[in-house]
Amino acid sequence: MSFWEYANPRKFLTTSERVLPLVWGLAAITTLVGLVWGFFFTPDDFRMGSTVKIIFLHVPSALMAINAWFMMLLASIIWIVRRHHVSALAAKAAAPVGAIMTVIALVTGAIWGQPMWGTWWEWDPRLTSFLVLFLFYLGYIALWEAIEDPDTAADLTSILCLVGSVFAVLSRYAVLFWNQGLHQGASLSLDKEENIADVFSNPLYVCMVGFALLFLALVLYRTGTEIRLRRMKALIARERLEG
Amino acid sequence: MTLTVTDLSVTRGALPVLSGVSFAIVPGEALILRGPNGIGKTTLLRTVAGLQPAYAGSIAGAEDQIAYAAHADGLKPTLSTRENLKFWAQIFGVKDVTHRVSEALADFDLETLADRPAANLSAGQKRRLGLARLGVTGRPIWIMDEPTVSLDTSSVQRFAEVVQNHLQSGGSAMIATHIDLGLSGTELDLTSYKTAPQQLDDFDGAFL
Amino acid sequence: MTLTVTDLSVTRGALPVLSGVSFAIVPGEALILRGPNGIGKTTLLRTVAGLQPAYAGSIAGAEDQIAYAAHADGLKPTLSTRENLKFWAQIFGVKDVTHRVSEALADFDLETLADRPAANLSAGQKRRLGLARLGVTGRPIWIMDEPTVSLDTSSVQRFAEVVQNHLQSGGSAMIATHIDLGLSGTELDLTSYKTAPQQLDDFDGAFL
Amino acid sequence: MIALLYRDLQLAFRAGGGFGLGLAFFLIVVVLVPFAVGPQSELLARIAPGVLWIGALLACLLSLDRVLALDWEDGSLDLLATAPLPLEAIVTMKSCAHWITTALPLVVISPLLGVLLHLPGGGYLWLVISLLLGTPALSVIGTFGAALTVGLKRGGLLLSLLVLPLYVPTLIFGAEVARRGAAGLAVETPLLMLAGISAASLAVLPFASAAVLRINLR
Amino acid sequence: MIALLYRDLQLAFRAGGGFGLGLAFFLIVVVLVPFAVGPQSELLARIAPGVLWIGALLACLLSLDRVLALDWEDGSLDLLATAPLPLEAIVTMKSCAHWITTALPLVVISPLLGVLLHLPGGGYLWLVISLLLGTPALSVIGTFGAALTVGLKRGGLLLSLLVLPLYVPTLIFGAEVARRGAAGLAVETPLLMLAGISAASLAVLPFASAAVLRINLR
Amino acid sequence: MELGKYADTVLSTYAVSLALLIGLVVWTILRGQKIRKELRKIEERGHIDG
Ligand code: HEM
Ligand SMILES: Nc1ncnc2c1ncn2[C@@H]1O[C@H](COP(=O)(O)OP(=O)(O)OP(=O)(O)O)[C@@H](O)[C@H]1O
Ligand SMILES: Nc1ncnc2c1ncn2[C@@H]1O[C@H](COP(=O)(O)OP(=O)(O)OP(=O)(O)O)[C@@H](O)[C@H]1O
Ligand SMILES: [Mg+2]
Ligand SMILES: [Mg+2]
Repeated sequence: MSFWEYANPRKFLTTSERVLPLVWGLAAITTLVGLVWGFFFTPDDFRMGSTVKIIFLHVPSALMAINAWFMMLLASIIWIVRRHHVSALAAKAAAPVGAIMTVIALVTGAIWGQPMWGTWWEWDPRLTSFLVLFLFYLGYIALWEAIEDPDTAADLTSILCLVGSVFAVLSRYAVLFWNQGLHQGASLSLDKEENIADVFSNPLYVCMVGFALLFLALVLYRTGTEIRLRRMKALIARERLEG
Repeated sequence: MTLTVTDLSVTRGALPVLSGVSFAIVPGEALILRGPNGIGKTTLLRTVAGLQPAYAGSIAGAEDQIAYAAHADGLKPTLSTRENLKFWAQIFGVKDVTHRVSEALADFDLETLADRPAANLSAGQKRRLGLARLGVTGRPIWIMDEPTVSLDTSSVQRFAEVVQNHLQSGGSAMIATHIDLGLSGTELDLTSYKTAPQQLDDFDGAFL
Repeated sequence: MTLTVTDLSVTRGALPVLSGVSFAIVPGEALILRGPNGIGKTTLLRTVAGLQPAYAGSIAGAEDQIAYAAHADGLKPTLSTRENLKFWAQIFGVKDVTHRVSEALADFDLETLADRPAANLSAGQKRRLGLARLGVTGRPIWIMDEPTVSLDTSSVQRFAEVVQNHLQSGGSAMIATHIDLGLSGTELDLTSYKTAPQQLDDFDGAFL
Repeated sequence: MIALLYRDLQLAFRAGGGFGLGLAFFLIVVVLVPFAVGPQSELLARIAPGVLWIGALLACLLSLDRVLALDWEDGSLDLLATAPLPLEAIVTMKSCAHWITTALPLVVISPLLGVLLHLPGGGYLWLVISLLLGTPALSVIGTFGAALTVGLKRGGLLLSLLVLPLYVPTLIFGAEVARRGAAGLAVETPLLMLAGISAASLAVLPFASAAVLRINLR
Repeated sequence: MIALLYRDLQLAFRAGGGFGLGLAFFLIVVVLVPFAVGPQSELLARIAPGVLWIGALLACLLSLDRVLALDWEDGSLDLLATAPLPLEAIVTMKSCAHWITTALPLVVISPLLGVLLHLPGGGYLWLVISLLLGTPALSVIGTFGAALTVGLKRGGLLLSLLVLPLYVPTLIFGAEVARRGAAGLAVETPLLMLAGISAASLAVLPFASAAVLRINLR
Repeated sequence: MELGKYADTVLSTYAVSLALLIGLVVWTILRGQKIRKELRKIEERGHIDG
């Protein structure tokens, strides 16, 4: 059976219905384990103190913020090339999740910045790129909201996603050129202190997997919702056509 | 050039509206579309004109042959009647722009209004200008969506004459209308092509 | 309350359109305005409804008595049928909002559509909702501008019944229409009130 | 009257109502400023109160074309004019709805954007106070402009031209309050002036707007 | 094709065409800035290049809703789509017309407004060059946004939200050129990047805009 | 569990993030249920009047 059969909405709904409890459960367990481990059972870092615990929220959410956009890009391309409704709707479903992940990364970073850099916000390239990414999410979501006809909306938003991705990358370079940064890169990364790296990195990996699973669960569930919404619209439109 | 439509299905808002429509229009002939409000006349005309993709079926002989006149006339209120026509003639790349424009003005009795801004025309005069536009495109197939809306009787007659002339000189036309135009042409009632409602639980890729 | 119009002149775009119009509408009676396109029916109705000042003449008994239904229905596409009606009922400050709204919905056979957003209504359904709006205002004089546009025959009949009921319960109505509504009422043809074109050299403050 | 306000709020929050767009615009303008003037935090801190005020003002401005034009287009305005409410009350409610849906969120979010621009610590309170006092004037003046241009197609830019000069006094005193607040100076005088402008606009302009609307309706 | 460009220019210059509105908006924004940030000339001089770039960008932005929406509303766009011109050529001509009627006047007037903001002497040349190189990108990107929102009522604010993030790279490099020029630093790198962005946008985006328009027309 | 002088910082990040995450999940599920119900209503309506 081909992978594309899951692109049939009914097939997708029945399959996702079956796996969703499992994914929700796994996501909840992994995220909880990771966060509890990270929060209660890790030592303080010698230079960051207890603030190092923020990393267990900050890095996974930052990762998912970027990955969500990649997923939307992929889904948009699939929609443009193969015109499977489910993929367009999955992109729609992922956008708010990605936007919230971006907000979490921004907020945790900003709060972390206060003790570390002495400022809530710095126009550091990485932070700035994230802010721009957030704007792209907003525009994408707003376009979906604004357009009545679902297929037109799918087409337009996927083209916006393509063009937006190119400009997001361009913005990243522009921002790098515009200001050199403060943000921890690999140089200040925890991996340098090899003896304590594992202490932090193991729960961090668990958190990353947890966030990824959570993202998966949310997107699967929301895609189901979008499929139902789409069907609802189609039924209403048909009633109108007949009545 | 014959326009051949085979087994065409058209959709509106992703819903199939008409299906299995077939016809051919040979030069010198007019096809008149009939059917109640909302049956899908406008949708069919837009599909044939190439403004939206066909859901199924094929359209042959339409490429670069069609001049389309829609509900809206595409006139700029601040340009004069003549300037509006001239613009469309240039866009369609006809050679003898001035000559064609003055011919079209004469056809629809617009000469006295030639230098008036389109904003100052009455609804019927605007419509006449919108129809005159067809003449300056140089295209053989005229597709018209309710061309006689807001025209008075004498203008309707005039319009029928212009179309008749166009047909005699080897053109063809496809007209959706509710009234009798006094044109010789094949009539096509779309009622029988209405897409039958599908089973509700046929929940496939297109959601219906 | 009797609506009395005496020697009214109305203007459109600073040009006098109708002059010397007089009539009275007593409770229980309907006045039906007739006349060709562009004669000034809409202008007259707007003047009587108080939306534009009269050029000359007087209107008595209109103050806070009138519910006006125009070409446009004033519906919000994202609100449901019921919410739209409720809003207008509240604006007009009637007391028994819920009761009136459900009555108006029943009058125009809109119950099944009560929770649908107005955007998803067809043109005829929208029009019915626009007319149902009159019922929830609690105003005795209904002024309607071509109320039956895009209604099918059965809806037109229903509409005539509703108006008849309104008249019987002591209301009155003023209707501009081109078709026969099957309503008992006085007819008023506006053609004879058309303002004669004035002398061009009558170069006064109004330039005409 | 409350029904009108309630409906406008309801419309704004439903899909396509445009709630949040003004906010997004404000955010974007504030983000663009550092791109344009450079990232030095000391410079940004100096211009922060002014930038926030201009951003809020532009966001208010650009949402004005929804205040009356939508009601005009679908005929609601005609019908409202024949309703028992006086037109003055209607335009006041419209301004109110605009303030609640557009200006209030701007005020609430402004401290957050202040963080982005390194607004000095003492400035936040006065920024919020100045916006809270000044935005009602922006909404009322804007409604007046919207009433003037209500019948025009794509009148957005013209509306800006009409309204922006009228915004100048509000902007001057509002930004002055925010600036002095951020610098730790006394703010009483401009604050009083700002409050005065808002109060006067609220008291007088609805009558002007209603008059203009009456002219546009006929 | 030339006919289309010519008509758009003709329409812009006739009454109600909106020529000059963008210019006026630019002027007003630039005038408002000193009111907002205070009148110190040394501060104004530092932010002048950035403010001029943002003002030009906003003026471009706000005139975008006329680029395609008017043609959409009166049905011209349907008719143009059935004309022998490819839709790509049509949107390119539209961008061109927008650039000539809106952006070019902004470029021309920008030195004058630079004076108002005490732009340092060396900055004028680079300001004009950077705007000259950058505004074509703004027009093309803006046309893409206009194509996306062409069917929407009062889509102005949404248009801003979609287009402004796309403007970020152009703004950064453009303002950087102007800033460095004003400070007497080397401008080659950002200038090259700016030119690159403009060239790439001009080459690629018309295809995206045409695709979007085709979707909106159906 | 000792967070030292950074207790506020760390706790507030956790509070905000968890609130956002839980809010997202709750919103997602509520909206899903609502739309599921509405769809069922419409499907039934469709079967009744053909
Ligand atoms: C609003 C502000 C911030 C944003 C948007 C942000 C964003 C990011 C992003 C996108 C990553 C990348 C994940 C990756 O590349 O794998 C990251 C990693 C990280 N951030 Fe932040 N950050 C912010 C503030 C901070 C602050 C204030 C600190 C601490 C002083 C911090 C510490 C870290 C660390 C330690 C990593 C992991 C780096 C690594 O090992 O690669 N961040 N952040
Ligand atoms: N935006 C839309 N989304 C979904 N369906 C639509 C939309 N617009 C129209 N329809 C439906 O599509 C069908 C076909 O409409 P179309 O405009 O082609 O009809 P028509 O035959 O031209 O009618 P008329 O005689 O009134 O012009 C109608 O039933 C209409 O309700
Ligand atoms: N904006 C305007 N400026 C100047 N004159 C106008 C304007 N709009 C309409 N007119 C003219 O005013 C006259 C009266 O118009 P009105 O709308 O009252 O006619 P009507 O009787 O309602 O027509 P219909 O039957 O078409 O609705 C018409 O001759 C019309 O040409
Ligand atoms: Mg039609
Ligand atoms: Mg009328």
